[in-house]
Amino acid sequence: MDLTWSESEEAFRTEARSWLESNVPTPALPSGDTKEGFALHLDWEHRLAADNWSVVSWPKAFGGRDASLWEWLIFEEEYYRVGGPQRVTQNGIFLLAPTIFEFGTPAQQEYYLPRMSSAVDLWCQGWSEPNAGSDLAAVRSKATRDDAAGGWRLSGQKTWTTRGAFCNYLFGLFRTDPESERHKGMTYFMVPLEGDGVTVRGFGRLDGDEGFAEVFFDDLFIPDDDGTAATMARGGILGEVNQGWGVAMATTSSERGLTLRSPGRFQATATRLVELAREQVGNGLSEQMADAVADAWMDAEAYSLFTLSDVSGVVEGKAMGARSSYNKIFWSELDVRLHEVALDLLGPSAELDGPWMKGYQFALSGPIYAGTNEIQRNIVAERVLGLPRK
Amino acid sequence: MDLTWSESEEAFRTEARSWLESNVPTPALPSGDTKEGFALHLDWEHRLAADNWSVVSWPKAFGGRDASLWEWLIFEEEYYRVGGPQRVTQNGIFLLAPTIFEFGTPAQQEYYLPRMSSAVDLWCQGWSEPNAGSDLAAVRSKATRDDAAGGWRLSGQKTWTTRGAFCNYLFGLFRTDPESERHKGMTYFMVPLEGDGVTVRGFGRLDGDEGFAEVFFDDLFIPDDDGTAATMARGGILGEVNQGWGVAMATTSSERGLTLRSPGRFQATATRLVELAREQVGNGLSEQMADAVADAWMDAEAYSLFTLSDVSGVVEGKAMGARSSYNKIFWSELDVRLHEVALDLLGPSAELDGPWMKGYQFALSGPIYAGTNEIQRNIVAERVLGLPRK
Amino acid sequence: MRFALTEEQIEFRAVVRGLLADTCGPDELRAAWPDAELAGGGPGGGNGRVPGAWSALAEMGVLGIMVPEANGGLEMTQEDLVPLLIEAGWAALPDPVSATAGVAVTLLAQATDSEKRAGELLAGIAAGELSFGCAFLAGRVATSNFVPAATSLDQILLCVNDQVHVVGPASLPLERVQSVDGARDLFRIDLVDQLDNSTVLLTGEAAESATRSAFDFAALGAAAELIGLSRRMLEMTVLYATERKQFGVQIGSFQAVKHHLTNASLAVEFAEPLVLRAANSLALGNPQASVHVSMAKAKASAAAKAAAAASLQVHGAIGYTVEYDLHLYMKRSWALAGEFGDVEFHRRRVSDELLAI
Amino acid sequence: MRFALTEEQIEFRAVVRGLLADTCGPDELRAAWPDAELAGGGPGGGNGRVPGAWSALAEMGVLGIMVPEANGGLEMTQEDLVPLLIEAGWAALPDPVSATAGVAVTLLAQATDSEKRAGELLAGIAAGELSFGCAFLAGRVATSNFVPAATSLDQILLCVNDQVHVVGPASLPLERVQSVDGARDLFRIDLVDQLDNSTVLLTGEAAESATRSAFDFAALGAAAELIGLSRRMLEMTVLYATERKQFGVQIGSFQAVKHHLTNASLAVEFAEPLVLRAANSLALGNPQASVHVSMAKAKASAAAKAAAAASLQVHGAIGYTVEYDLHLYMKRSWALAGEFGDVEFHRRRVSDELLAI
Repeated sequence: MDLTWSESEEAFRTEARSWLESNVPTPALPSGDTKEGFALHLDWEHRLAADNWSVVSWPKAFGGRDASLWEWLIFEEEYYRVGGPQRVTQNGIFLLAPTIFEFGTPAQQEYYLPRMSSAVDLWCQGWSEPNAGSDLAAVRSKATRDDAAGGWRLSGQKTWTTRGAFCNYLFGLFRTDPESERHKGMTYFMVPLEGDGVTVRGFGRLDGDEGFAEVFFDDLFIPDDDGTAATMARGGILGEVNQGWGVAMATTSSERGLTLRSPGRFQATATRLVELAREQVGNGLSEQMADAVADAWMDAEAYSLFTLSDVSGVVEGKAMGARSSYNKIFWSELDVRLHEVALDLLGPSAELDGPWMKGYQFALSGPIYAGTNEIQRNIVAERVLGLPRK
Repeated sequence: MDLTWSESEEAFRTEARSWLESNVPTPALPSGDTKEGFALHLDWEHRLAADNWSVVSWPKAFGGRDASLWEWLIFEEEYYRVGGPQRVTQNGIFLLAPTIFEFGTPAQQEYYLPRMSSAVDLWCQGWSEPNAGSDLAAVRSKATRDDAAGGWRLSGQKTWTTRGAFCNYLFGLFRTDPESERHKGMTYFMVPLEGDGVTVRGFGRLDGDEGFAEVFFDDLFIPDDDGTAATMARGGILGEVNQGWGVAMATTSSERGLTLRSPGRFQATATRLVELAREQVGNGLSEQMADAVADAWMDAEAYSLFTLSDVSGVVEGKAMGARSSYNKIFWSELDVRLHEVALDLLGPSAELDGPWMKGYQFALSGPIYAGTNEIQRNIVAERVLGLPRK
Repeated sequence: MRFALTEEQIEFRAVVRGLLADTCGPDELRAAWPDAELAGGGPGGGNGRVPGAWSALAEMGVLGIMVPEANGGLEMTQEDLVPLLIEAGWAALPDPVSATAGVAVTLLAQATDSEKRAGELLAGIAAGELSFGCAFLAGRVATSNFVPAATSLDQILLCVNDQVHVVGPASLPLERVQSVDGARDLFRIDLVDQLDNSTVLLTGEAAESATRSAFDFAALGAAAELIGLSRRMLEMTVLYATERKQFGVQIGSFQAVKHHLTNASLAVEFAEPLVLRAANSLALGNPQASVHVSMAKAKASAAAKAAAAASLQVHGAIGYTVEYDLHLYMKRSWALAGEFGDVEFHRRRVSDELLAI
Repeated sequence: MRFALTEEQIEFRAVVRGLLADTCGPDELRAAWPDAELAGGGPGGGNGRVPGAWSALAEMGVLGIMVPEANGGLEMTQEDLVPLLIEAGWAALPDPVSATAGVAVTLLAQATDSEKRAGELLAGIAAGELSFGCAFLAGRVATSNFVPAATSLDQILLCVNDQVHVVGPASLPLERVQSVDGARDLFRIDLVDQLDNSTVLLTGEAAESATRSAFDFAALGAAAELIGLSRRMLEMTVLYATERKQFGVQIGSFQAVKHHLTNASLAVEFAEPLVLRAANSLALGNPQASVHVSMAKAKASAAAKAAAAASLQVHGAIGYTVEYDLHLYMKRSWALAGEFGDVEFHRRRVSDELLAI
């Protein structure tokens, strides 16, 4: 066990901190889930990319720094410690990119990844449909083969698409075998959101931001991949036709896993919670609230250590497997708890639309999205503990 | 709304309190779930019965006082307030008797009820079998018709029979139609535990008492009812042959309902908890523990008020229905919580085998027996809230 | 002994429920939000009031239910008003029914001997002509200095240490603040130095005692509304879980969903009797009334939080959108859970009584 | 950075686990209970020790793992011992491994300069010849005056304010008390006035500092055992839920059962890293070590309570019988959750550090 950072890791931290401290915008940007806020966030993403901080763990060729997973953790810690903006590019970087790394052709990687890391292309996910939320296998949106035109024609509806109204690409599953049911016969498509055959309608979220969208496809044509940039700009397929489920599962497992919610974010929240409580010391802070703060803070520490343990395994080549569901359940409920304690500390002012109430509402989505925590609990029970599936 | 007691109710309370204060044994009896303790409890039951306090709400003819449900609540309050002993007759009085009142013939009522109220006959329940715990419909013990001898021959095994080793009668379901499955073809039997064809084996419970028993039936003969005491002493059937499920459901619903766990018991526990906390005031009682005590105490009050509300309905002829499942879930988890808070107050001494640790272990059985709380939650969800059964 | 509403109370409650269902549905509620987009639709430009519901309640005499007959009211009690506030909560009515019919009447009734104005104001309430807000700015009760829809009100009662003032909103320094619940068009009143004798209603011990009673009612009113809100959220969620299918079955058939909703429902079912008992205690002047109110508010707040959490989780993403109705009720329950003393404040009042530490 | 056990540590742990599975199964455990009936069977007459397991551990050098090489030990660290204590917890071994190999060695190692006896006692531990108990009778740490199997021990260390004594049990006033866990053949030691200089090991600041370290190890040892106990209970319960059928299916297929066990498992999985980190901090003399220990003990205690509750509830009636094995592990977890500081005590140490109130 060695819980210290190496010299080169410390140097990386120093470099990241110094850059972030000079560049992170103050005051904090407004939410990136509104039209105006999104534009400001885009400026920030471009600044990150310009100095190669947008995807530190990617190869340099695609805009990264070849940083290790440890360095990635360090970067995230520093990023949230200084209050870096929410990453509006995260769906592409954390959810789609791992799939492109695993299933994309070299040409696809060369085309899509640099455009993603530099925030030229902005990706949203298209998993949910009106009748396929938690039940991803119930997807009905379809892609019909058009051999004459040499491509696919997409129709159907996706919904709950975070920041869908501000992105120019979507990734998701479409049924390519009309006879198929459930997990079979779906294909993983990358789809442009501009042009004929696509309608995007933004709508309001709990916290007042219009960060959701419904996306309607009506005979949208995606040409077959000929390896040219012009064609890839019009969308494409990842992996094999009709094998989309397996491709998507690789993505959803990364969504639940290490890279989406680095401990840095929750430790930063826990630190702010402790600061909020400190302001009340000597001015009405009860033992009970102090202990509630300590308890939530301990959980943030536990999450950090759990992640260090997982990363230690991953860098030595061990698979995380279904253990990543532990991770998803814990961080999402920790995030809710941290905000609940803060709101309790605020007393009657909690109802005001301040940063903690905003954060609380955002946190409430954690146990729902990326596979509800009920489903994650089933996964842990069946695949980790070994209880019968039924 | 009238939350006061009438003059006659107050008089009843005074009479009950005065009798109980003069008669409740001090120091408290040892547990009634051991052989020695049971004998002492039996003395107590006989004393209760001698002065008609064993079943206050029953008709006078069967040993009661024709007391109202309100008076019954008052009696229970007073009983537990002075620390009255656990009722080792409760399975008969609270579980079997309501069924005899509803399904018994006049002769059965006249024979069994006075012997029960005077603790001549001691009843245990025989619901569970090795493969039929929560799933009562999985009963395999059977009763075979013997027309030649004019009666039934019982065989099979019952288990988790509380105080089974100290009782002389058992009630439970036996499969009378060998072709039947699940809820059908079972009959509700009253069965003597002495004589040929019965073996009772006591075994140890979590809290160290040997209060459980397994009961084995091997060709035990129960003669057909001819209305004579001699025959009824050898057991009998309640309700119709093959209709035992319906008869038993009437009993299990009374088990979950009003009469098994009167609020008095939990209020008495809550009062002792407050006293325990008061001893620590000025001597290390933290705000946090004080609030935990208050919280549990409030729940005991809430349970009492909920019961008053239910009784108000019942005396006006309203059915409780599945709402009784709320009751079962709440009191059983309240009982655990009250003891947990007490153990937390005791700190390192909690592990000692004192009354709170004993009570805790007893309380832990609450969420399990009489239909696990998981099943009760299903019942509330389906029958009260109206969620689909699936 | 009879712990149940009377036939008349049940009937009154049913009428009010029907009336509110007609006049304060999700559309009317959205119209009370100043900001249409935050409400998830509607006209926008609301001022935290639902005029149709308010005037219907006024017409029925609900606002004057506790006003003495001498002042034109029904001279009924907290026991009669509290069940109606549960219904107001069910509808998430943002109007100041509890503040006017409960809190203000409690304060004014104690001032009729000393102040002629008090009787006139009571008569105005009974006539359905006056709406009130109330703020507790300093004293032994929990500070509550947010007043919803303050600019729309006729009078605001201010409890400050050993004084009670009654002031028109135009004379007060009101700072508009943004509640998470837009239908609470919220204003903050900070401690007002410039209050002079012209607005005093009560002083000294009389003011302190009246303030305590008023605060108790304010807390109980919020508790009652929280019970109604909880029931509404659970009803919506049961309905949704019965309609919505995933994995080929109704999601309400999953045990996890059943148990989430049962747990929340348990909390509500065992909080409501505490609310009704506290109403009885206030009506009878029971010396334990304040403790009973605190039990009610602590448990009703906790129950509403549980109901909101379970409802959102069972709904999933749709509950997370403002175009769906759930947020209208959930945000109100978040706000009221902290108003007039949160869970910790009221639990502490109970533990102080039990353990005197 | 590498937050994982070394290959050697993993191997040592596996060997110890196998050894304990062979020497400290439910039968051997029941034999440690003085009262056969309370144990649910077995010979009875036990004294809270499992001699076969103890001597096997001694032979492997586990007891001297932290003893300096100069005194015949392995001179390894808390980081090496703590994973083995998780295994001792998994087996519910009642013997004083943590007290001897951890607490006593911590105290004695700080006395070797001043006291020749200390080195001899360390050598005795390393040789597998001495067993120790430890009581914290007064001072800044949580009072812990229960010593399991006290009469079977060679020496008992007493930390009293600014003194540390080492005394044979025969010279102490031991009051036998009944723990809910019979395998903890428990004795109470009340503050001993008659202690004289002949038994002093450390005094003054050295004693206070050693006491703090010793208490930290005691709490961490209990935390480690609680992790092992939790895992054992969950393993038993998963097995049972897979075998037991109700309503025609394995009960483990019910979502309620799955979620009970997942919740408990979550608590354990996120407590264990805190335990291992605290071991590392103690080994390195990290100034935050005490806080890290408190985080570990608070969360491990809570996790064990959750695991015990879920296990009993999923088992149902069979878990409620002493003839079934679950109670052997559940009762130990109840006892250790409160020993050397309960959840509240340790959470308070953390909040004092964070918030200094």
